[in-house]
Amino acid sequence: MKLIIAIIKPAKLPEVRDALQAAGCKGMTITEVKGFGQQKSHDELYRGAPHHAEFLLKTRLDIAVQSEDADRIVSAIENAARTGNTGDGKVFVLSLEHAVRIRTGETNESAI
Amino acid sequence: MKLIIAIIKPAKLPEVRDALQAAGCKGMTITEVKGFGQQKSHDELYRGAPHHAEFLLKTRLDIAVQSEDADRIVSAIENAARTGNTGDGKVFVLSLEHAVRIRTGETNESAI
Amino acid sequence: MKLIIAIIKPAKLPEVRDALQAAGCKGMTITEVKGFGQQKSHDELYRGAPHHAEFLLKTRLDIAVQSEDADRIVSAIENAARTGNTGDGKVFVLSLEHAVRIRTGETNESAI
Amino acid sequence: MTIEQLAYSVDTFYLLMSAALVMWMAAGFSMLEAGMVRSKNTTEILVKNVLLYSIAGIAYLVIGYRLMYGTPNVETYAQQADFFFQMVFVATAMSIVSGAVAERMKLNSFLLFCLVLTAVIYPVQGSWSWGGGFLSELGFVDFAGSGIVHMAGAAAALAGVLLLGPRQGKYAEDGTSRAIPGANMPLATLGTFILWMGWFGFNGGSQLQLSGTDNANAIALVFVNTNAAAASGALGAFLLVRLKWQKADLTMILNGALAGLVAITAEPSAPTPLIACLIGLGAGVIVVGSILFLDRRGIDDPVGAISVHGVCGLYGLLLVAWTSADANILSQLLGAAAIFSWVFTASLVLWLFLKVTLGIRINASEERIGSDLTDCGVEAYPEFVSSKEN
Amino acid sequence: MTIEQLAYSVDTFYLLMSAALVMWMAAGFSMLEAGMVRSKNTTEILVKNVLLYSIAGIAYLVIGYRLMYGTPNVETYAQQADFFFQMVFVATAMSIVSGAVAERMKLNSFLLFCLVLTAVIYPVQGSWSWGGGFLSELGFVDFAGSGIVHMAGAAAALAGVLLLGPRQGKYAEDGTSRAIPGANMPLATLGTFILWMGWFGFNGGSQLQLSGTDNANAIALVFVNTNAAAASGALGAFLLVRLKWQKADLTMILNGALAGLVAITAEPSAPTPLIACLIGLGAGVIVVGSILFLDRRGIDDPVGAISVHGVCGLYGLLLVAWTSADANILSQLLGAAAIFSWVFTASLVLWLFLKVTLGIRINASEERIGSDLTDCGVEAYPEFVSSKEN
Amino acid sequence: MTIEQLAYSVDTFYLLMSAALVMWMAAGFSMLEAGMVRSKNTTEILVKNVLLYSIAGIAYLVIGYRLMYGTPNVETYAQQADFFFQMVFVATAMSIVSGAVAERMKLNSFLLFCLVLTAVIYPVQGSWSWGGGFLSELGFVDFAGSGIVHMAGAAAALAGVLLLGPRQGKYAEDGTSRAIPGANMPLATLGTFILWMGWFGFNGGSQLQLSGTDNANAIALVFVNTNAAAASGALGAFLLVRLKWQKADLTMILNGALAGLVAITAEPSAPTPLIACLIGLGAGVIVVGSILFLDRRGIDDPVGAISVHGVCGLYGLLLVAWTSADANILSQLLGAAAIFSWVFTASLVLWLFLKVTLGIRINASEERIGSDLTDCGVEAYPEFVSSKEN
Ligand SMILES: Nc1ncnc2c1ncn2[C@@H]1O[C@H](COP(=O)(O)OP(=O)(O)O)[C@@H](O)[C@H]1O
Ligand SMILES: Nc1ncnc2c1ncn2[C@@H]1O[C@H](COP(=O)(O)OP(=O)(O)O)[C@@H](O)[C@H]1O
Ligand SMILES: Nc1ncnc2c1ncn2[C@@H]1O[C@H](COP(=O)(O)OP(=O)(O)O)[C@@H](O)[C@H]1O
Repeated sequence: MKLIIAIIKPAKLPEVRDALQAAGCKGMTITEVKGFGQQKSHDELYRGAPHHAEFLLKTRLDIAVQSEDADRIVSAIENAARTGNTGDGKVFVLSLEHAVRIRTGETNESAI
Repeated sequence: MKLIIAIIKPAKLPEVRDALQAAGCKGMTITEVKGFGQQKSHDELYRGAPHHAEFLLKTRLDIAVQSEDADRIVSAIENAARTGNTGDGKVFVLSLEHAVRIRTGETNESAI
Repeated sequence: MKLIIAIIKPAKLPEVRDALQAAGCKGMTITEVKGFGQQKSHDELYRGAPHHAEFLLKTRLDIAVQSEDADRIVSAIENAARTGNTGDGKVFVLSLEHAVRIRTGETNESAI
Repeated sequence: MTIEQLAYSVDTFYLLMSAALVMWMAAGFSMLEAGMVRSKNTTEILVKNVLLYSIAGIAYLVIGYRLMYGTPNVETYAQQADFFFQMVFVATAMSIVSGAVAERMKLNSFLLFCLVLTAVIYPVQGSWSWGGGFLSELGFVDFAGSGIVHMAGAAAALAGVLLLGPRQGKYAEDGTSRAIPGANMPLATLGTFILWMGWFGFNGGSQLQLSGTDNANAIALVFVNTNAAAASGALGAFLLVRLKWQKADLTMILNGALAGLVAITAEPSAPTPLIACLIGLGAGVIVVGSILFLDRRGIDDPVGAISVHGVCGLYGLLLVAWTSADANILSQLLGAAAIFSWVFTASLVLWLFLKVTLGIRINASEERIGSDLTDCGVEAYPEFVSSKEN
Repeated sequence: MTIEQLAYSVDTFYLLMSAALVMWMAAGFSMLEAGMVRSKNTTEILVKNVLLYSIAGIAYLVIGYRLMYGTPNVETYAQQADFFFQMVFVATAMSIVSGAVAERMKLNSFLLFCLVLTAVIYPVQGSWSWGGGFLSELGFVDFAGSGIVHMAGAAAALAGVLLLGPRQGKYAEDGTSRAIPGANMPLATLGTFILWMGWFGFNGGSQLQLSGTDNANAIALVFVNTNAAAASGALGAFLLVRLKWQKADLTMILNGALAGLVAITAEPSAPTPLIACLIGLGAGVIVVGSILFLDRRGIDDPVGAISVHGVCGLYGLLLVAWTSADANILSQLLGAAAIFSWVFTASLVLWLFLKVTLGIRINASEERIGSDLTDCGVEAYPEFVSSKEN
Repeated sequence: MTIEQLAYSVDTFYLLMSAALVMWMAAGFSMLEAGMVRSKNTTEILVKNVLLYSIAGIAYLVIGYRLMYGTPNVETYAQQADFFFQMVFVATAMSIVSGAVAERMKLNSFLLFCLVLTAVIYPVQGSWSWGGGFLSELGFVDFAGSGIVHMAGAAAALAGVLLLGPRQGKYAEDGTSRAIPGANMPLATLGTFILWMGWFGFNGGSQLQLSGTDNANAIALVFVNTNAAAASGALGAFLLVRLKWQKADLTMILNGALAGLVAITAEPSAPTPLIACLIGLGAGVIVVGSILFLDRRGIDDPVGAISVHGVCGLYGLLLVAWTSADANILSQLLGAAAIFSWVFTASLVLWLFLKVTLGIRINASEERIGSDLTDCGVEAYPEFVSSKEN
């Protein structure tokens, strides 16, 4: 199994969620995060002083998937989240050793 | 070492924390997350229109543990977090390669 | 590649960010988390009753790096985040299998 | 000092205090609206509210007041007090607009609209009744402005909302309405309480004279009736939503209180307090029905302004035929029709003109990000990680 | 116009403005309580506050006022102004209850209690003193209602709190008290300032007549003393907590100011401003002690209402024997005992009745999730990820 | 009753209501400042605001009033009303200080400063003009206190800010200024509206007598001009920032409204409403320029108090020479210089004394963590995970 971590633009969440559901993904966990990367926050002015919000609001998705689905789901995220501008984000894939569904105690493949 | 990621119902946090402490777990990191899964958010009405909050509030715990403790701790979380209803959440286990305690520079087993 | 997870004191974020940039790290993702460990929250009094905030505010950084840079970057974080007091936090290193830059579709080394 | 001079002072003070209470309603609308929109549009709605009150004040000073009253000849109290009291009413009418078009209207166009509404559109119809024009001759009765102020504001808002269309995401593809909860319930409640308090100036001051026992008695009754209608409006809305959906929807209760206030405004000095309760109760029920109805028709009004001020303003106007011996249903209907047609049509033309020139709607990406960042440069609660870009 | 007629107008206006300020206190209580509870129960406490003010207004109109004053025969100002002024006082008494039972009381039961308290329980005891009954004959002095309004409200609250029990998690298993910080300190502060301002109407209006230099002088002194007591109350609480715990606990300072206000209310027209400062200082110290004491006894009062209004109300009543020549300690004690026993007993019976019928406490899961979602369908700040389900 | 007695009552009531409105400004400053600081320092700024109003009230009662007015002999209205009205002005002056020194000033030192300012520093200069001293003899005109209250407060603030230095992180190493956005825009807006409303008491009450048609007319004009200046101030600031940076910076608009209010305060009874608009417009532009200028000079004033109250106070004082026949530029300049030098110097000495004894600045770690936790024990919004330790 794999744990996919995707960092995306918050505005893209609805599209990504739909794409994930279309790809057969039944669950996910989202976190509000802030990112730092090539995309520079455009300066705002507040009382005339530059308000340089270095960290930009991003949305993180954690999705546990079967190993064989991983590539497909990564592509689905990529396509749905891409705007072509810097700041579109990243997808990371980790190896997931073990998964449990708390309600039933089911493990691994049947847990995700 | 393992990194255990548990997604639980927020209301279960006190029980889970107690169970973890009882299981000898000395530290953990919690994050407020939102989840999407089989559990559907029950619709609220706001001004007569359904207020379908797709994502439900969940609590995520990250716990670094010794490899040999992992199973025991996962069970402890399962038991403490289970209500038997959908939405109880998941536990994921990843392999953890390296750990450092920033204060002392201790690494691995002695760092967690 | 490695995924470095660092849990640090929020006040140390500026130093750590600078150290990471100096170490050539181009991106990172931060999350506001709460931690539980040896450091005990000092009790506050609110209306005369102890206000025991068990969980302390911490900042989590997720940084994807090339394998060969991992040690250097972990040290950089350690040095920048250390105050010598309990609660300084932890650094965890996981193996990262795959990375994608959403904007361009570049993968792995060139994605991070 | 003669007794007339002292009465002059007393009446002036009474009017000034009333006006200050109505001015305070500008804060009420600001807080109500700031609480009922999403946090990503909160700073911008605050900007609009501060500026609309400012523009209204100046436009009415330079143009509107004269247009409405000619060169008024007030003798029993200070002329300037009369101006100030009338001016805060025009600001109220404009405040109604800002809520209905919230979260998608361009700031510049909104401010230009405000300028014309307060300088011309509102004063023109005001001159027909309070200015002594044909509606007053027809026997149209609108004590403190259920129609002249509230329904007029709602008519301007409706024209804008029809041209603007609903907020992104308000309706699903199949047309079903979706809830977009306001970000801050305490603010919305505070705003409502401010409005409730300010309404004692709004209605209480509209007697225009305090001296003399008859005037004093009338004003006291106006206070009691105003409060009774608001209280019953809140209760009416509560009972309805509680029975219908179990949940005690705070925002509906707040709208109910305001609906009662709007409804009684047409004639708060005639009914007994128990009748005022009935009027309020009806308004509380009607406003809930109207909000649901308009929402289903695709009329997206984030704060319920059109229902509260428009529908309940009309309801209040018509009831005067029942509660007051001086009024009849025909002239009430005529008055309502005249006010509505003029304000709606003039506003529609103006909004259309703005639409083809400056544009009236922010673009889709600005709407998604929120106008606080795109138009004001700072969010309302910049420290909180909110769900603003969803 | 005769001078009497003008005085009639002036006195009516004075009473109406005072009443509007007291009405404004409803907003003050709402904000104070909304700031002092957790965000998961904020919408619900707002609903309660809006509705209690609404119900109080109607219940007192239909039943309470007559019960308290018979058919009052006010001659020097408008009858309706008198009603309005008296009505806002009963709402104040009920507002005190909502804070103390916050975060665990069922909405429906609360509203029914409100109905009976404002229609019957409060007016019955009010008739004993302000209505010209036996307490007034005994020489009991309570100028603006330290006992009749504030202690009465606190007695009703205490009965409810005793039957309700503390909030989940308020006490550890060994009985030690745990802090449950309120969610919004600026709101709590705003609420206190609103109350402070409204109190000028509460105490200032209780002279009931402005015309005549003696009345004017008395009212001016009442304003000064009211402010002095509030200021010293805030300082007294501050000095005590700062010396005791170093920390400047804002909520205690706010309670201190309110304690000073409650204490001076029994007789703000007799002491010199310096004495008023002493009275306030004492109240500020007492209220902190009382909050700590009750908290340790397991009496969970999220906003400190019982200490502020009950304990300091009693303190204020007793001090009148010292500050006013017209009062003596015996009748003050008697009055306090009579009011407390009646309101406490009647309330206890009523709460008990509600407990065995509808139930008065929300269930454990509703309490954990918060009554905003379970009872109102929307959270106070729906966009923020709060720690509400902890 | 004679007509003089009734006029006495009316004038007393007029002054008391005005004073209550000015008292309400304490809430306005609290909300404005609570909205303009970061959430980690919000509870502490609320504590400061509640306590400064409390201390001012007592210090002025015991010492300040007598120092300023000797044994005043008010005859046409209640003496205590005069005291109360004067007292709320001194509190206003001190409120100005709290905003400018926010987020880094020690609480205890602040309170001690407050004590001396309100007991001595303010009354001494007040005696020169309103107390009938040499400035009034020189023909210095300051109707409601652009200089005596506002510029004086700003002078005290400036002295403190110079000794304190800027907040951590306010300036980059190369000296460029960085934005530190306030945490809560709705609060800042509410605060401004409260101030705007309270200003009707501030300026309107400063006529000191209502009875008589001339007085009534003057007061009505004061209301209109006060509102006109505030409205134009908001617009002036808006137009400038909108043209300069596109963005409609809400906080600048709020400062603009306040700047207009401060500027008109020196003489709101002389200019026509159109002139008042010009004065306000100028103030709105000047305040933006001044804020930018001071910010670049390293003067860190989180709420813009020095620009709003100091710079625009001076601007208002000087304009009186133009708008009022009774004033001339020389005595206006002299008065401004006298007030500023005294208050600035005395404050500087006092701040210096506090600096070497108790210290005036919280330590670096307290500043990073925020004074809410370190000094008050509870955060303003304890449930939200804020970015407070950044
Ligand atoms: N090395 C990294 N480790 C973790 N997160 C990263 C890393 N690089 C970028 N990110 C995340 O991805 C987001 C987008 O990256 P950015 O460099 O701005 O754009 P792009 O990927 O389009 O070049 C960042 O805001 C950050 O949250
Ligand atoms: N595949 C997944 N990857 C990551 N998180 C998941 C996944 N599936 C479920 N979750 C998390 O677990 C929570 C509970 O899942 P859900 O399907 O609702 O209940 P249950 O596990 O009891 O069937 C979700 O809200 C989500 O946060
Ligand atoms: N086993 C663990 N797993 C995950 N996070 C941990 C673990 N132990 C500690 N932490 C995180 O590190 C933070 C600091 O740990 P703590 O024990 O307080 O201090 P120190 O590491 O200096 O001894 C905690 O607040 C928590 O967020």
